[in-house]
Amino acid sequence: MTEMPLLSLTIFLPLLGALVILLIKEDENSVNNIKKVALWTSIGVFLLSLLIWLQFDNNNGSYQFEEKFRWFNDFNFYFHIGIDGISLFMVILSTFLTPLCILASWESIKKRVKEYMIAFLFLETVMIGMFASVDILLFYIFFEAVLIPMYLIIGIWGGERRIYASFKFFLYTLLGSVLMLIAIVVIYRLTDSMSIETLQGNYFTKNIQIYLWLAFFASFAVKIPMWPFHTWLPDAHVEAPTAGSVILAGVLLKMGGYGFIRFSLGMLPEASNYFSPLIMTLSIVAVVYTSLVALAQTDIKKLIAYSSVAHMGLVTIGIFLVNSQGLEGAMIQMISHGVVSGALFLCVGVIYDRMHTRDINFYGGLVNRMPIYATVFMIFMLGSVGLPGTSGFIGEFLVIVGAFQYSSIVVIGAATGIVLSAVYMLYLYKRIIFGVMTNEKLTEILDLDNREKIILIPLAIAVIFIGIFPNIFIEPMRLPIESIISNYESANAK
Amino acid sequence: MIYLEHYLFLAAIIFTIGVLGIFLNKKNVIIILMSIELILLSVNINLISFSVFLNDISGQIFAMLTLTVAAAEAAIGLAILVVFYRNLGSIEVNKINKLKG
Amino acid sequence: MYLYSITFYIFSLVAVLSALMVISARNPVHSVLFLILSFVNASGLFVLLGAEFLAMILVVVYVGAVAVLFLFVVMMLDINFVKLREGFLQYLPFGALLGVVLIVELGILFLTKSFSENSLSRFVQSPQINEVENTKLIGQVLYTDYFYLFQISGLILLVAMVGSITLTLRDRGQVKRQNISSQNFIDEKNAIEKKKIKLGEGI
Amino acid sequence: MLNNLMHILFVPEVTLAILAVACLMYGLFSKNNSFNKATNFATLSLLFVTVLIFFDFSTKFALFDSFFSNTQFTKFFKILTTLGAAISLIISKNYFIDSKINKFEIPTLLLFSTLGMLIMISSKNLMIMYLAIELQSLSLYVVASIKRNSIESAESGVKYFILGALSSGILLYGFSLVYGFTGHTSFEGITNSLVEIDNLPIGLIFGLVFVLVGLAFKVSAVPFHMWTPDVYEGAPTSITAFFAIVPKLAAIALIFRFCLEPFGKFYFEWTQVIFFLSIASMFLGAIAAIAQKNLKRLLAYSSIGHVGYVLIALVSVSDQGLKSASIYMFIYLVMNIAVFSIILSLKKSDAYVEKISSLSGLSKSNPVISASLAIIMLSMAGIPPFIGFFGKLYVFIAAIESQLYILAVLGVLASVISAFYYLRIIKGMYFDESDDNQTFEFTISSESKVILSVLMILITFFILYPSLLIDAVSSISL
Amino acid sequence: MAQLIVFLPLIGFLFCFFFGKKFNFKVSQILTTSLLFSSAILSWILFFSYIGEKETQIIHIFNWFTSGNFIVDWSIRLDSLTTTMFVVVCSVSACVHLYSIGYMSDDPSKERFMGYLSLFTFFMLMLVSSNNLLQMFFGWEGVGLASYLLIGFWYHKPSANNAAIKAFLVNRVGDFGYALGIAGVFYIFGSIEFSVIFDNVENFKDHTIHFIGLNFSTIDLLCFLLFIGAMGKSAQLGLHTWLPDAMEGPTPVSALIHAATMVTAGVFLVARMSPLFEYALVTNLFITFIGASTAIFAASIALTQNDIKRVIAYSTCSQLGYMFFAAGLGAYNASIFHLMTHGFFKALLFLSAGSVIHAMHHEQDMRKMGGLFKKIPFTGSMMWIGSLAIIGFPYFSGYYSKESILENAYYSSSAMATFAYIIGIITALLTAFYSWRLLFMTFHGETRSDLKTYDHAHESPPVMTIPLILLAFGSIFAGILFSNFYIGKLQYSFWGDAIILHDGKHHYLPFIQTLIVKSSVAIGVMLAALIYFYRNHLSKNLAHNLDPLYSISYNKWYVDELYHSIFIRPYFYLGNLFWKKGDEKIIDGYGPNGISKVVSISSGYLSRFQSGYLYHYAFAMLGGLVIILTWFIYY
Repeated sequence: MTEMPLLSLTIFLPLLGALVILLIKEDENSVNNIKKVALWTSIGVFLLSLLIWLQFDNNNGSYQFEEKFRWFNDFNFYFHIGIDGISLFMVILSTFLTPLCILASWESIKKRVKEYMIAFLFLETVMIGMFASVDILLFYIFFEAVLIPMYLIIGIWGGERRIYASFKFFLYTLLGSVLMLIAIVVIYRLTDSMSIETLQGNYFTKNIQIYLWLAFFASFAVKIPMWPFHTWLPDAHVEAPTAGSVILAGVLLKMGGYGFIRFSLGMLPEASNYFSPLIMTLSIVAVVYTSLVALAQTDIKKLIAYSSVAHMGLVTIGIFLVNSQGLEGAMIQMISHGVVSGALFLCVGVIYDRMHTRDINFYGGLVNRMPIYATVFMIFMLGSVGLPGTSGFIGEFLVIVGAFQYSSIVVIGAATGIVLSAVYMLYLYKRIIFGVMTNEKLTEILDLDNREKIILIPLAIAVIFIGIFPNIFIEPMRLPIESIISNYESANAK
Repeated sequence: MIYLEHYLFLAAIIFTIGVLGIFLNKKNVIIILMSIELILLSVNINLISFSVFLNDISGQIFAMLTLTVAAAEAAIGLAILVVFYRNLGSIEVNKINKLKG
Repeated sequence: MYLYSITFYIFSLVAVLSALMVISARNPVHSVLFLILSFVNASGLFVLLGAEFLAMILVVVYVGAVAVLFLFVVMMLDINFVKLREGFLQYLPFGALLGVVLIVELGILFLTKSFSENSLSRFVQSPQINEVENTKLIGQVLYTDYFYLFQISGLILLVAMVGSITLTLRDRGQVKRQNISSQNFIDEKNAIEKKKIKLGEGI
Repeated sequence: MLNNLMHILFVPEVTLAILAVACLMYGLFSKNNSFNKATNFATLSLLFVTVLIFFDFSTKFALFDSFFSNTQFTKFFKILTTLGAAISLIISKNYFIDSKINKFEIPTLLLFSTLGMLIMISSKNLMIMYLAIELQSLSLYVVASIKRNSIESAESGVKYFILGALSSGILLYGFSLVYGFTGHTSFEGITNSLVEIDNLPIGLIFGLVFVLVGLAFKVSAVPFHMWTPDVYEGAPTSITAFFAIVPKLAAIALIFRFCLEPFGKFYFEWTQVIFFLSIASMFLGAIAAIAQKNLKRLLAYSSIGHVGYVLIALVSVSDQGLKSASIYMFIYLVMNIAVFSIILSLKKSDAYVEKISSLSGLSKSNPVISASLAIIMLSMAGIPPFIGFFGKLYVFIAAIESQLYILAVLGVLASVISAFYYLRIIKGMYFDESDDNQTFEFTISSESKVILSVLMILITFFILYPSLLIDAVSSISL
Repeated sequence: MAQLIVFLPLIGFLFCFFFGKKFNFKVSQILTTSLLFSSAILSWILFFSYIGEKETQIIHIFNWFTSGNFIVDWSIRLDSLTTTMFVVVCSVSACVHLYSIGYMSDDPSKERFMGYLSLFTFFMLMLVSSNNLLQMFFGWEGVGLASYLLIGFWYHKPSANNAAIKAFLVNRVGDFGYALGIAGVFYIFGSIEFSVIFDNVENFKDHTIHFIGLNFSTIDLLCFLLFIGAMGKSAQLGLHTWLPDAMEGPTPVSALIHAATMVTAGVFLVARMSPLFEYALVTNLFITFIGASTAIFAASIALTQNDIKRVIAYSTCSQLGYMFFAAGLGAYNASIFHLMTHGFFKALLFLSAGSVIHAMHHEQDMRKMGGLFKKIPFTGSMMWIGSLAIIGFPYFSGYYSKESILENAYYSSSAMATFAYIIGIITALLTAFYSWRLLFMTFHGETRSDLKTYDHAHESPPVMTIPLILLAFGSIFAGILFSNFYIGKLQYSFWGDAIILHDGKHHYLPFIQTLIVKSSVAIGVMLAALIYFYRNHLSKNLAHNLDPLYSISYNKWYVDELYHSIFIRPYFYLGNLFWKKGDEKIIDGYGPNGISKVVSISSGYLSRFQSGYLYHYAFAMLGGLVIILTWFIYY
């Protein structure tokens, strides 16, 4: 290959940036340099990922930009990376959100800036690497490595109960993912291969599939998170610093959905079929239950966290419908949720930076002082609500369309979620943005500054853009998704 | 008639007594050391009777080695005991509980 | 043959009883003495088995050295024996249960029929008299076949010695030792120091 | 003859024995600074022996054939042992001097102990096995209580000694049964006498159980682990480091060889025992550690947990298991040395750090050290991409290949629980604000520094070039 | 041209959104208004071009998204239905834009308001011009959004916020049905394009579908789901509660959204989908029933309301009921015609009311008005025109459309039709009553306002009166001009394929029925005159004497209270319950926290077990040994 290893470059560039930061000695003067290095690295990565997108061939359903070399001599474990239409946008989502996160932490992170930036860049490497892995074990390594920076980010720069939250986050997700490790080893023993590419299909007998599926489920259900494995999420979100929440909601939750598509559907179609009623039940419960819980929250971040659970419920419904609407809907929903909830957390961060509280009752009438803020918040709120024309709509609606073909109960459950999401989001918006400013402390609050505008406006554009031109995002994933579906159908037709 | 079993069972009894001596004793570490000697004695009975009944000398060699080691063990055990006694002024087993948890 | 049996039973009974006394005697000195008794009886059993060399060194090593060492330490530590009596029976039920189970299981192993039928049926019922006497036999193999074992056991004794000395040797720093070489190297220059003493001040 | 004599000098064990005695002499007759000199001497001896083992000059030398086996497996473990011993001497030298237990006997005894371990690893006769075990443990009993003016040290010595003696009594009883029921003390003899038997007679089962219990004590598998936390805590830290690093290797190698060589055919019997020991060790190691406040004690439980994982590899009774265990022990060695080299150099207000809580604020004053410690902890917890993950991975591969699904699943669950306390250490360093303003002091000799850096690179970047280790163990067999 | 009509308002909105603040507010006002007027003029041109027979035309813009065979395009479907809606929407919107310049003259954020209005118009046009269900849904929710924004325009008023949220949420409930309907349509027909659906309806006539455990006729079910959406948007009985509250928004908003355009979207949907609804026999009955019930229900409430805008709002609701029962009976043309005329006269009424409010310095309570005709005669006469139109005074626009609906009801054979017919007549009476009640209470009789306000009352500026004139023109003449096309002889050529037309010529009601209808209207007017003009005290007495009835009507049948207690309170209750009990107690308590508690307890237990005593350790070791031995003995 004479071409540039574009994908590897994208994966490891952040690490390089982290290394550079490592060499900078942290003192008052160099803090800015550290931030700048981090920012420009992540922007560079974003540009690289855009380059990948540009060169991406929509008419090729298999992996592209593949790089592969043998790694462990004694078993078939390769450093094998590549992306297809499913992972493409997950990668871009990661690269897109990271610079924004770094920018968002510009002012709010005051202690240990160096470690913070290193953690973030490391996190970026790991996220991209995970989505780009074609080897299962490689995937797993990245999948777990995510925990490390996130644990630190929550634990060091988090809020009051950060220790509880970080431990819960770490151990809960670890608990899920270690079972996946067993499943991976079992797969390896049975097939002597660890390549996602070759394992797509129906390689195992149904019995084995069921066990493997459960192991993968343990991992992804916690990660995504599905009800009743969701309780780590609100805690983690609330305690994490703004940027941490953004990445958590924007990218890390997607790892679960991504895993479901790749592993559960792709490799274990019969078991997926067998378990899909379970998934549907849990998802519907998640949608309804967490929507209700969200309303009762008094902490803005917690509310958004619960809304994430509900939205992810729709994603899991979509995935296990296994038809093109459902899957593509789920994918779009994931992308959209990544942008929207990330943006919402950033919005919360904006006022948190100013007032240092996330109590909903503290706020009110912000529109009087912060009209621009109110406007962008409105856009994200609408995206979250799933208003047509925003990104949220496409995903939700496709899931509903797909769900109708599956079962009436499911579709009603999913659609209920859409109604309920409007309830808590509008109620939230009303309580913090609208109304008369009653709290005296708020009277001096400032509207978005330029930095915050730079953060939020691209996100707002993305929300609208995805809503109006979703085809750009659906096109690349069409072929891989179709192959998953046909594979699933042929497996279950037997 | 006396068979091998008798010797073995005798050894088993002494072994059990030695073992009991270790944890029934609450007060005196020296008794514990002696119990260990009893255990080693039982092993020796075992080894020698097997050796004789198997008509194989290596068992007796083994027993000899065991004896040697037992002596060394006793020496070191007593030395440690002395160190302990110097620190605490007592050799009560009950008092050996600074380290726990 | 009866005599053999009777001797065996006497020796073993005494050995077991004295072993019991070792762990239950209140005075550690008695314990040591019972230990000696137990060992002596065991060595009698060894003689019965025809292992005379071992019987002998058991007496020599154990009774002569180890047990005396025990006695020595017991005396040296100067312990209030009265205090050491208490608490023996506290855990007796558990201990006894464990002991009984252990002995029953070993009994099952050695005394049930399956044992004699199964694994040891090929053994003769009484000790064989060897052509070569026991001590000679040991001597023949100990320094040939088992030479390295012998060496290692020597190392073990060395370690035991080093260890014991390290642990117990107290360098109190109060003992004044004669350093001959330094005495020899002394000459008048540094042996005597001249000092001027001011009047009425002393050194 | 002379040629033979030359050869015999290059038998590592013989060399080491000679060097150990030489070390004793050297220490005894050197005037001042004898500890320093003896330690350096011992370190160099160990390194020299490592080289000897590595180049294996004595393969053709048949003198020890009936007692020693010399295979890839023993070679690997011997190298680890001598290297581990050498490194642990290097990293603990400062500590010894600092806490005024600088007796030249310590390196000497540790040399003897290492000698015992080497013999243990390659012994293939019950007698020599016993002697070797005693040789190494007697030395260790002494060094555990070497800090004579400390109650803790003495207590740990007493406990270690009494329980160790009990265990070796049990072990010996088992040996006597094995000997009695097979008529042999050598592994070959035992194997040969069992060739025609299909079911292990109950007497041998008993013998096996007694021996396994004795060995389980040496590897500190639950429920024969009780000494470990106390001894680790009570012994001087440098000794603890040695305990945690070196004897485990030998004991693990021995339990593997004992189970797989003479009784390999009857794995059905002994795997039952090891199975439960493994589960119990993993879970107890994980759960009990959570309540600990002392770093050394915590590491003791952590090592108990690690032993549980290695035993999984034993239960799998396969070449893969052997390989996995070798990899695991190597990784265990690496991580433990790294951890102890930090603990042995870290002081807070003139006292060595032993409490977990006193680590708080370390990340601010010593970012590099705390980052290293954090990485080691994550690695111990088995979080990729650090080296510890691969140890666990290999063990699980072995388990799955032998279809030990239950063990594998329980293993990962235990690893999640254990992650908790490893995280707690990170939490202490990073999340907690320092409660007092006492400063940390990190004094480390330049050799230890080099070692620590090499190990940290190994731990962190092992993932980049795993072949080094993987190739080394790829052809391992008994 | 159609693109221009649709997208001009969007340009207006974008301008206001991005640059509104940068320029003087007048720039925004003038720009949006002129864009809207251009749209309106273009739409009239388009409308007239479709008056002759003309094929349905589809302008494809671009593919929105494609997922599997779920293909959604951005496109414009042009037929007479669309053009009708264009005309109504653009004209009313243009008038409202113009009117707003005056009405909002003292509001600080005019450009925002104008922007929202344009945005709304854009969405509405998207809705009516859509060629598939989903683009329609885009417009559908879009107008919901715009409505939300506009109702909550005065964000400092809590009531406005609540009303805005209520409007959005109630609409969402309807959209829930609509979304399901779309999904269902796709499931059945494999497409959501109108033409595909209409072409295939025949094939699914007797098709049944399994839904939530029951078997339904497919088309009935789909239509029912879609109709739920329509109910929400058009504020039909059950989902009507948002509409009166929506009057919290500025009056032009009420005129534009809650009278003339958005609320008619439901009717439009039914008409648009008429080929499908045609086969939904059961659902049609339901629609008729709901429509009729809404008509009389809303009218009954309108009788007693005192807020001038609320009266008109309920009247809107009631009129929508008319449209629906017409649609339910299959008289889509009548329904749409009424939609059109209603658009004009209701906008007129609202804007007039706005003018009154403007004159009275934002006083909306009719009890504090009276005698205003002398002060603002122009507005008063506009109001008169609107009222005459709404009660169906002959030759005013409402006359044609309402009459046509009643005719259809009369001539339909089903029992439901009869029911609807009777309701229709009663409602006509009530309509007349409350309309005149409004007129009398506001414009005639003695003034009840404080004198200062009364004295300051003045006629509105020309920017506000010109739209009134335009709308009055529409209210008067729309019937005369267009009835032939919509419901008369030319209906076939006019409608073409746009909606389903039922057989036959235009029947007129039998004379006796006409008499009944007209006399009921007359009675209504006379009663109002009696009670509110001639005998002022009578109203209070009546209210007192008919108390239960009066209270029910005055309190809007207690629907809001009912909803509050059966939906909102349990919602919050459940939310808290799930959070505190479900998440924190059960899931966390038995899940992660529980496990960690168990682990740490057992950890403590284990470390207590590690007692430090040697004999315990030895005991444990020997215990382990004995257990293993026992295991092997019994194994």
